[in-house]
Amino acid sequence: MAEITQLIHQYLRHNKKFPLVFCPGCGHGIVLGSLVRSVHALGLAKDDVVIVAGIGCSGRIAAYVDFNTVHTTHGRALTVATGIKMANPKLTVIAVMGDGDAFSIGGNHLIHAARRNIGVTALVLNNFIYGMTGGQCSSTTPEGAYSHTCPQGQLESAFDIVELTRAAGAAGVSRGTVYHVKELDALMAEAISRPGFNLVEALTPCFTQYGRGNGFKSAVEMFKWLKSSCLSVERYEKLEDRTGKLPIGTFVRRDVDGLETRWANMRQALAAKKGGAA
Amino acid sequence: MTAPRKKRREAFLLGNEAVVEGALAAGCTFYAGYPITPSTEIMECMAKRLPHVPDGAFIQMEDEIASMGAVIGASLAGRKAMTATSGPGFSLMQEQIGYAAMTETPLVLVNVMRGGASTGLPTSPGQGDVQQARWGAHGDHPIIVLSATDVPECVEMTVAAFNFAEKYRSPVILLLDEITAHTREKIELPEPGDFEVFSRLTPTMPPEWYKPYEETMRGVPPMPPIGSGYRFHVTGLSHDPLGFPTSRPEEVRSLTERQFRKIDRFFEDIQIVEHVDTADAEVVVIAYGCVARSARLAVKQAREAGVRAGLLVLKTLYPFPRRHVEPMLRNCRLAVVPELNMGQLSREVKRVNEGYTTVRTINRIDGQIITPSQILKEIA
Amino acid sequence: MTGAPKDKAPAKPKSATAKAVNGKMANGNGNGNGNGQTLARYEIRLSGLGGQGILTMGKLLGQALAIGHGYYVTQTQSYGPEARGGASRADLVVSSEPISYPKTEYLDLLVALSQEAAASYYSYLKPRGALLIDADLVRQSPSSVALALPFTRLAREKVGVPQATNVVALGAVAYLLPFARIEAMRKSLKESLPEKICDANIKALNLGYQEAKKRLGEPIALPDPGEDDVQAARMDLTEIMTED
Amino acid sequence: MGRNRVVVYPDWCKGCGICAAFCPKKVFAVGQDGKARVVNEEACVNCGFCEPHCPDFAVLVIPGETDQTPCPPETAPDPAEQPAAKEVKP
Repeated sequence: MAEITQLIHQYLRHNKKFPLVFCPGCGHGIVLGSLVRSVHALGLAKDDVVIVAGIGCSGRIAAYVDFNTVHTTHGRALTVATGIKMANPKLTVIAVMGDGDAFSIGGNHLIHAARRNIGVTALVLNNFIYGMTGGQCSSTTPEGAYSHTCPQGQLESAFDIVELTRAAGAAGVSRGTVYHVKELDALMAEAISRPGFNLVEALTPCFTQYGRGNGFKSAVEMFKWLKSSCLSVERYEKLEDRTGKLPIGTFVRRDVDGLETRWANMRQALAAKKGGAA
Repeated sequence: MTAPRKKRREAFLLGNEAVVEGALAAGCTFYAGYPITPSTEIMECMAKRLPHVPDGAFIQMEDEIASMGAVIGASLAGRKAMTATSGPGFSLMQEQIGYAAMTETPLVLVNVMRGGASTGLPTSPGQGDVQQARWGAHGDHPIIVLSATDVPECVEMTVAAFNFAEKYRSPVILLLDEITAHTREKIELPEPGDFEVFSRLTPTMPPEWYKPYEETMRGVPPMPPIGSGYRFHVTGLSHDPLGFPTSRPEEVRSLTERQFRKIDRFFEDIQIVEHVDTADAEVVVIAYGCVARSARLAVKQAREAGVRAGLLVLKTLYPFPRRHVEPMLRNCRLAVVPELNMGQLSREVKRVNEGYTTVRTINRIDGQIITPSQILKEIA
Repeated sequence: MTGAPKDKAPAKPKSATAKAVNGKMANGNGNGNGNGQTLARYEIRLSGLGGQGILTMGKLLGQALAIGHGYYVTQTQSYGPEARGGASRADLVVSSEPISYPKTEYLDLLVALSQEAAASYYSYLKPRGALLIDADLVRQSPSSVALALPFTRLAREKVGVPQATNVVALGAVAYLLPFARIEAMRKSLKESLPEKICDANIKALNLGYQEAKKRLGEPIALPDPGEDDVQAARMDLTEIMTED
Repeated sequence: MGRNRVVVYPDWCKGCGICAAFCPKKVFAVGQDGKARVVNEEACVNCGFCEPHCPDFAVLVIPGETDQTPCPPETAPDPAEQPAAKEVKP
């Protein structure tokens, strides 16, 4: 087993200060580990992988890992990722975002990235809250949950990320959790290798800003909650009473070319036409 | 000029179309944008041309914020990239302009100024974005702002914009106005070799020794394209020479100071102005963009009427070319600054004036160009 | 216009030849060699309704004069908010000298293809400026000496393409302008229009030219260079120009 | 059984307690210093839970020679576990 941790150590930047900036029990480090393992499993070279992160806790992941890393502005990770992918389609571009990044301020970019199917993997670390700014509700905060900006309980509904990105046209949509790590590894590897735009939502608890205010006694309690309430989509669909249960797994698999590929094909067709005419 | 030369290809183009000619001549291979009047022809023309340019890529994004994001991404991946916009779109881009300045990402942004605040006058000229171009993004940051007065200059100044962006690793804003952008004039189409074209320097040391934001002789660190073996961190946070976030006062200070110094140091190279009859002038008109054209005629007419008038056309607006403006203010009894706003560049002129002379402004904000006769009235 | 050299060549062209490429000097090559006519500042406004092809007409005319004849030309435009039906106009300034102020100030020739255009822009004509109108669409000519041809009817009936109205008018303008050549217009047309519609448009251009020759008498005389009231008038027009 | 070696790097450990809570053999405990420590190394069956679940990459299991029992699949909900909090749907 030692190879798991040692492998990750090989992918960390040795000139960065550790431990990670995240709070004790934050799942972000687990997602980072999962990301590294899936990239490693796919045999991708460090030089060919670009991590484009947004702002917030999730945005800090990029600095620790020895890929090409870009820490962008809040919500705009997908736009920069789109530019990189169009400029150099050979690169594996992974946009790492939080729920605020991806679904609130960057919601427009998300649906358009899905619609145009740019060949970028969106890894969304959903912790149901704005963590870095100190615990304000986000567009994934469940109805009824508490935060500093909904001290009486959230009145708004949360986004259904799967249905949102499915409707927008994404090539792949999946959800995993930081408790179900092996599955998360597999989901991520699948998403990175499928052409077009692929979204992986990773449920990762934020005890400091979300758990404490919503009845969890510790970070461990939140992991136990993930363990007990999440089950594979196949089993979820067979349930009669789905109250409090959450499906994980792959929800959408579409066979489409990434925009960068369609662009390249169009250029080729143009060149052929030109060559043929001459 | 007398030597016979090959007949060059000519075209009767809009200023906006000439920008595209300049961009392609400068080696631009990436465009991302969002349509907005009166800059849209730049985007449409790029959409037609880039599929035929080697490695060309074009993408219409969902908004101006996304356009700037894509341009930044493409530039990080090694492309010469640009976008164009106008008024409201320019406001949306400000956050990303600041990011590009902080991360020292070369790019060219053409802002075709239209009239009024907010939606204002979409099809009329204005020059109300001058101060925003300089200070629109929050926080202290250096930036280069250029302008052009006519269609041939749209080609030249776009090439200059790319060259400065690449040389100094900086976002460069080219401010046009609706009139310059929508005037058709003849240009001779640029051909390879017409212009000296600069490309950013890439590191020449082994990757392990590369420090992306290190102090160098030029103050401009080399910049490898993403994916070329130099793995480093890019962030909008204040960062140390390795590119990692830092809040240590001495590191933050030295980063910001270097960013300013790299532009200040090459001040002479960056400031582009044109002197028209200024040698013996006692009255000087200081103008830019389409208004400079009216000023040309006004100065000519003033000369014919016996007034020793001169014209200083500013093509670099920032860093403000004070070394050209200051001697004018010292030697002339009157300086006239006509512009299509309530007084934006004139603030800079007044700032460097320091009591030398009288500065008179002509301001027009009704969506119409300042006419030569309006200027003539002030100088004759 | 400018005697003094530019303080700094922006993009640093490599050689003197290259320097001229996009500089103002370059445009001087062959300036004023149209028909050997030297033009001071000749101002044309093409106007009508959106959808009549006014902007295309402006581009074709400007291109012919700039590239075919080698004049300095600036062409500017203004459009109504609607793509169809709104007022539309294209302005051209033609000169043997580099043009400073790119907009028209004081028209030598006004082409009006709508009643509204004729009424709105007539006051911008110079005292001896020429007015060319669509005989059918401009029912009330503001001037008794207006030159009139039924461009729209000619396009519809003789060319069979109502959309070619603008090119029929262009043919007439090519005849009326003493410094323009019809061949340059033809070339401009061929270079700019898709092949499919080129023949019909060449036909329209020739028709406009022939009709003008037949019915409109001599080409317009150029203003006397010695005329000095123009300058004075220009000064006085500042106020009404604010609307322009 | 067990000659597996289990290492915690105290510098990187933040004492979140995940390893201690979920280790099927109770190998770990969180000490007074707020860091995880190995208290029952001999019991380790190298099931593979702790390493990928440590958010700080601070746990290392160096396998010994003995037979290894894999962990049950993670998606199988433990019937003994009750939801810790009120129902929450993302």
